[in-house]
Amino acid sequence: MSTIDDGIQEHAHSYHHGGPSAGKEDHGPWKHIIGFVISLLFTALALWMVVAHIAHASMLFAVILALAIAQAFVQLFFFMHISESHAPQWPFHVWMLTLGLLFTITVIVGSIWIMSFGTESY
Amino acid sequence: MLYNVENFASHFFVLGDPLIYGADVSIVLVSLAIVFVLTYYKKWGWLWREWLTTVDHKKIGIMYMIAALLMLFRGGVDAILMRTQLIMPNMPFLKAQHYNEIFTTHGTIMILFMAMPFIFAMMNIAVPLQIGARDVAFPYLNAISFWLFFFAAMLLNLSFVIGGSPDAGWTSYAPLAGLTFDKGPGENYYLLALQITGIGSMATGINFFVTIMKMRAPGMTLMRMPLFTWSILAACIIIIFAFPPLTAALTLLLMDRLAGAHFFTIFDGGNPMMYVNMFWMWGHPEVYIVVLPAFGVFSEVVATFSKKRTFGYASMVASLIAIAVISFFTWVHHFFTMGAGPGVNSFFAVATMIIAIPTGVKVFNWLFTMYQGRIRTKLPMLWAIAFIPNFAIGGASGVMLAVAPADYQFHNSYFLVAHFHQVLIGGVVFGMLAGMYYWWPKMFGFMLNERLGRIAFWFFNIGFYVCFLPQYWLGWMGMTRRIYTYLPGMGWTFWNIISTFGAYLMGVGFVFIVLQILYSIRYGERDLTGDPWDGRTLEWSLPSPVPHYNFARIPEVTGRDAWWTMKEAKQKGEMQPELEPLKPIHMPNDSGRPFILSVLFFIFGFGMVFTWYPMAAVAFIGILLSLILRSFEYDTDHTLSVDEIRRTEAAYGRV
Amino acid sequence: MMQKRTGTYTLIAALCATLFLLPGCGEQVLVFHPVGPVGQVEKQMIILSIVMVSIVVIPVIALLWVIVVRYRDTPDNPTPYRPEWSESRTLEFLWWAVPIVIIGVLGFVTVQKTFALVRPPGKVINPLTIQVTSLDWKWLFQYPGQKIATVNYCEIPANRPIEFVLTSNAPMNSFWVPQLGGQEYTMPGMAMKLWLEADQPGVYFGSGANFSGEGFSHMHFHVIARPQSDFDHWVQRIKSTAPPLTTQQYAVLAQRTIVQPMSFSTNQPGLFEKIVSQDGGMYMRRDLMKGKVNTHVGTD
Amino acid sequence: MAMADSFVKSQGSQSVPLEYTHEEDALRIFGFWIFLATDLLLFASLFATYSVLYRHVGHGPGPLQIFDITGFSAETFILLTSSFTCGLATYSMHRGQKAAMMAWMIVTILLGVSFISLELSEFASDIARGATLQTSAFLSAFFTLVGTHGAHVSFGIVWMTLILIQLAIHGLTPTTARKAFIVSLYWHFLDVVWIFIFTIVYLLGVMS
Ligand code: HEA
Ligand code: HEA
Ligand code: CUA
Ligand SMILES: [Cu+2]
Repeated sequence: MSTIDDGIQEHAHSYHHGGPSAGKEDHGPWKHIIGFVISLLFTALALWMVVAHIAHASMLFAVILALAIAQAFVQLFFFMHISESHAPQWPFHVWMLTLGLLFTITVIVGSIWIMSFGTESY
Repeated sequence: MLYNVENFASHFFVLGDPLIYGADVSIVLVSLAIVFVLTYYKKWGWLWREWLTTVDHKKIGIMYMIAALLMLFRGGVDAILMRTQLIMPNMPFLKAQHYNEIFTTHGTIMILFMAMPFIFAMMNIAVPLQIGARDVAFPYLNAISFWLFFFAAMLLNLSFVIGGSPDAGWTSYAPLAGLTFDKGPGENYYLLALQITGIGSMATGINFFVTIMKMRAPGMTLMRMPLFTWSILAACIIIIFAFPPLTAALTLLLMDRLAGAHFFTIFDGGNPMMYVNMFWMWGHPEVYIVVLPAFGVFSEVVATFSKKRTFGYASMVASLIAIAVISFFTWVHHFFTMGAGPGVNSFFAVATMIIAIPTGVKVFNWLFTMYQGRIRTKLPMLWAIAFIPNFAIGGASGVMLAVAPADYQFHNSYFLVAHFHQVLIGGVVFGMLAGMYYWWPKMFGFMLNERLGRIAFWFFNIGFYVCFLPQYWLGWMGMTRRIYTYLPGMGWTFWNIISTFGAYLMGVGFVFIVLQILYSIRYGERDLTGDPWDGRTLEWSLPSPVPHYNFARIPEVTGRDAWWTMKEAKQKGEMQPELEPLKPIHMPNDSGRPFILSVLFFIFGFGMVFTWYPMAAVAFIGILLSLILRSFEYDTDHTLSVDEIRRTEAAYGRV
Repeated sequence: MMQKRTGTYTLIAALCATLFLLPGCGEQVLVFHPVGPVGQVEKQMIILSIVMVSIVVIPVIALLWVIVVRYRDTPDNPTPYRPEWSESRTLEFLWWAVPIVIIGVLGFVTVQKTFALVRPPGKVINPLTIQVTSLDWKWLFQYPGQKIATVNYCEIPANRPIEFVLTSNAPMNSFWVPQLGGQEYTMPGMAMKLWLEADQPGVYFGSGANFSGEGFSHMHFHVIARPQSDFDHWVQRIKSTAPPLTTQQYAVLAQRTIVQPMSFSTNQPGLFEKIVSQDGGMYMRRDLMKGKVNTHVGTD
Repeated sequence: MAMADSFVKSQGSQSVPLEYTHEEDALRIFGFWIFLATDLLLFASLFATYSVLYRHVGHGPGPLQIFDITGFSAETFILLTSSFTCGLATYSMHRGQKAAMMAWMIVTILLGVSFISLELSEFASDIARGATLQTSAFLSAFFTLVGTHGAHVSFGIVWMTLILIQLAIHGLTPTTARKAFIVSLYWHFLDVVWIFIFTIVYLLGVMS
């Protein structure tokens, strides 16, 4: 039988999130409700800011982008139980998603930077 | 009516070229011969049961390897044809169009259908055994990956006789590869074949990542993992993140061609440079996907054949991971000359050079693994030793290319061609051949003939330098790549003659490899020990060839070089732990569905190539159906009884 | 045994060396015989990089040789054998540090020169603008100041900075005249500039360096550098003798053909801009609207 | 899988959620997370393309002309809600309430279907106005990015339906629990992607 984590045989399963235990630790769906409310609020806020044009375009864009990122984390932690797995602490899928995020940013920002053509173009 | 048929046929089949007729005839003959042999020896059932439906990682690995060797031959013939055309100025051997198709298929096949399956072969064969696992994490998915690759390769090779081959280079830059400049179906073949094999590769990346992360034997911590397994882990990380941009780039170009979209056209706002950009976001990491496993093989081989622990294990691991991550920050070095600005070029130039540092660390660690060791120059080691100077020079020319202002003079010249063959052949091909020789007894249970192997080695190795060193020079003389002919008076002729001569030597080398394999199948010495090289890692603790369940008992790992440690303990007469009683083993069921699914993908691809949408649609529905069927399948594995295991083990003389 | 082997190696090495030196390190090794400041800078960078990589690569190969010869697994090999020795802080520090230093130096100079090469070489006195368009499968050179155009060859005054403005009305290509300096892509819908200069009169080989289809192999041309007065003469001659480059004529040129060198008088004003900003030039529109291209038209 | 001795963790199913009880299922969940990482990069590439091309409107309309604020806002709120109901399905699953779980899944599917219909009607009206995939680079990039997300959602709807059927047949077992858990990960992930489409495509589009 293979080991799950890095060589530690006796691994206590630690779930940050107390919920998903069959029967035990009944916390009610509060976490989900809070997550949902936050995402509704952030979305509405972003929408309102854009419609009301509360700031300069670039400033505005930065703010709504920040809201989007915050929402992504809400999804990850409140709905997707990202912190939950077989490995203790910082499990490998979190490492991989973090790396994925880094490369995502590289791909997008890099493309924009490269495709805007610097001083050599007319 | 008759005219219509004729007209259709003349566009559908590639006609009018004696070389192509030759290819047509030989393909038909070979197919007939295969059918005949299988029927005559009543082997159809065997083929289906033992190979086409297998989910055993070892058999899948063997199939990958055979396919890779065939593709090496196929791409190698392309290379020989190209070199023959280039031997003299104004050589009347190949026409421009034909030459263009040949270098395109040469590059595409060598990278995607030779190098990739070869590394998949090695990882399938060795990784589960090295980590003490009974299988990969998802055996069924593993079979799908293989068959997708296989049928994608078939699809691309079909272009040779039906419809015409792609001709825009293995990079297939838009707008040249777009509909405006390239109407034929060849480009569609390229796009669909790569897409299909790409799906398989991504699945393999995920599969082996999970396998390595989660299925190691007890006691095998990450820092006790063999370096080959580490290198596969790093390669998988790159696959996981680098293939999606290729998928996207291919899809978008296909949409341009088939659906009239405007991503990379030169009209209606399309931006062809974006294709170049996306291609290399995959393309650069790709070269490290293929070279890191080769590094892994060398780490195993060098330690084994120097009878010494790997030097600087921690640095070896760190440098693998560093290379994997940094490889995502260098892609622009393939188009410094696009003029994205000095800021962009500087950033990517420096990032590229930085990769030389961890790579250099690996080179020195290999050297010092040999230092004060006891070097046995068996075939795998021979290739490993030959790799070092080769790759050092090839890597150094890479660093020279990374110097952006110098690259303005090197770009797309034969200097570049020499660089990448030196790292691809000297790194990847040498590495995979070393791996093949190393694990051959483990795969098949017999040894390969040394003498023929040495002849092959010398021909290939010397031929290599004779072929590619002159190309650096040609680059400096201003010879650009992808030209099918050149004028006399440039001083290029002399060097081209030498280079072509070198290519022929390599061809002879390859012939000897084939001879060696054929000879050894008949006369090869059997490997009865399971450990012919005095190995260090767990695969050598098993009998050769390995029983389908791999380990009768999952080993307990107590240190790095797990098998070596066990052997030493035994030698010192330390107390052997009491053998646990055998337990029943769960095994995945064989399944014909991966094969059928991939046939459907093939039909889908073929339909798309010729825009026969009904055909594509039917195949697509078939694909969905087989996925749904799988989802409803709950009975996917079976149990091997203790009796059965005991019987198998006894047959190997191990009880 | 060992003796014989070493002998063979030496022989091979000597053979290789002579082969490389034989047909001369002559003029034909274009990259090493630059005739302008850009090519010179690039040559320096090439030499620098060769030296820098040699610092490690040569020792690596030498070390490999020594190790493989010394530590063979022969029964009576007297050299030490330490199967468990696998760690050395000092050594590992050494081979992390030395490459870091080398790459540091090389990287630094690279950045410096990358920025330097964007600017015109030396002093920009009286530059000449030549608009280059890669077509299937030929090169069109337009001289907006002189109102002439040529195909598949191009004349320039020596000792004067030339501003090549590059575009394509076909698949992308790359404009490369090795002895003047490195290449730059010609891309449809974009105009890039490349500063080059020839220090001495002469005929220089140039070619398309980025694959563009069937006729690509024939896309080479000559750049002929002459003293300024000869150049002026040449311009006058073309102006008075060559046929005009009309719209129809351009349409003929744009077809997928391979042609001999040609010359034209009165180049169409605005033709180049039209090529760049035709339907496809969307992604350059922002810059074109700033009128950058226009300010350069006819500045000579 | 091979080590698929259907072996239940020694700690017992008490502290381990149902979908993790079998080694084999835990592997699949882990593998699916890694798959999501690849899908993330796929969308990253499409976002990169869109970011580079969104000003390249050619002769066609720009974002302002075709984006309809009420339309895309409705889509957004529907998808957010579906993500929530999907979370409630998982919650019910963890409490062993199969009926509630299936009910929430059905609600999720219905919300998904309405999201897709809204999106399709949006596309239809764009096309009716002559804004098609073939019009300009901007529109090619727009339809491809948003369409790829839509295709993912459609696939998710079919998938969830299949799992619903399997739940009905086999009940709540470790296998069905694992399947349901994975599809919920997929669904939440698509919600995350949509948030960025909402922000980078739609809001940015109507901003300028
Ligand atoms: C296995 C494949 C492989 C590998 C490993 C590499 C490795 C490297 N490559 Fe190569 N490359 C290709 C395959 C590969 N490449 C291909 C296929 C192309 C062309 C594609 C096409 O256009 O068709 C290409 C093209 C290419 C270019 C583009 C040139 C152009 O188009 O103009 C560049 C530019 O920077 C480059 C650089 C490098 C560098 C810096 C490395 C480094 O990783 C090398 C590092 C290794 C060493 C340096 C040697 C060992 C180190 C030491 C002994 C000690 C330390 C050394 C120093 C400090 C110098 N490569
Ligand atoms: C792993 C990858 C790989 C490998 C192994 C090779 C192997 C070889 N390559 Fe290839 N090559 C590429 C990857 C690779 N190449 C790529 C990516 C390109 C760029 C393509 C592009 O521009 O798009 C390229 C391009 C390329 C060119 C440049 C073409 C051009 O730009 O115009 C040349 C020219 O010399 C060349 C030569 C060779 C040779 C001689 C071999 C030799 O090693 C081959 C050795 C031969 C064999 C192993 C088979 C032996 C065959 C026989 C014994 C049969 C003999 C039978 C008959 C003659 C009928 N290759
Ligand atoms: Cu339970 Cu969230
Ligand atoms: Cu690269």
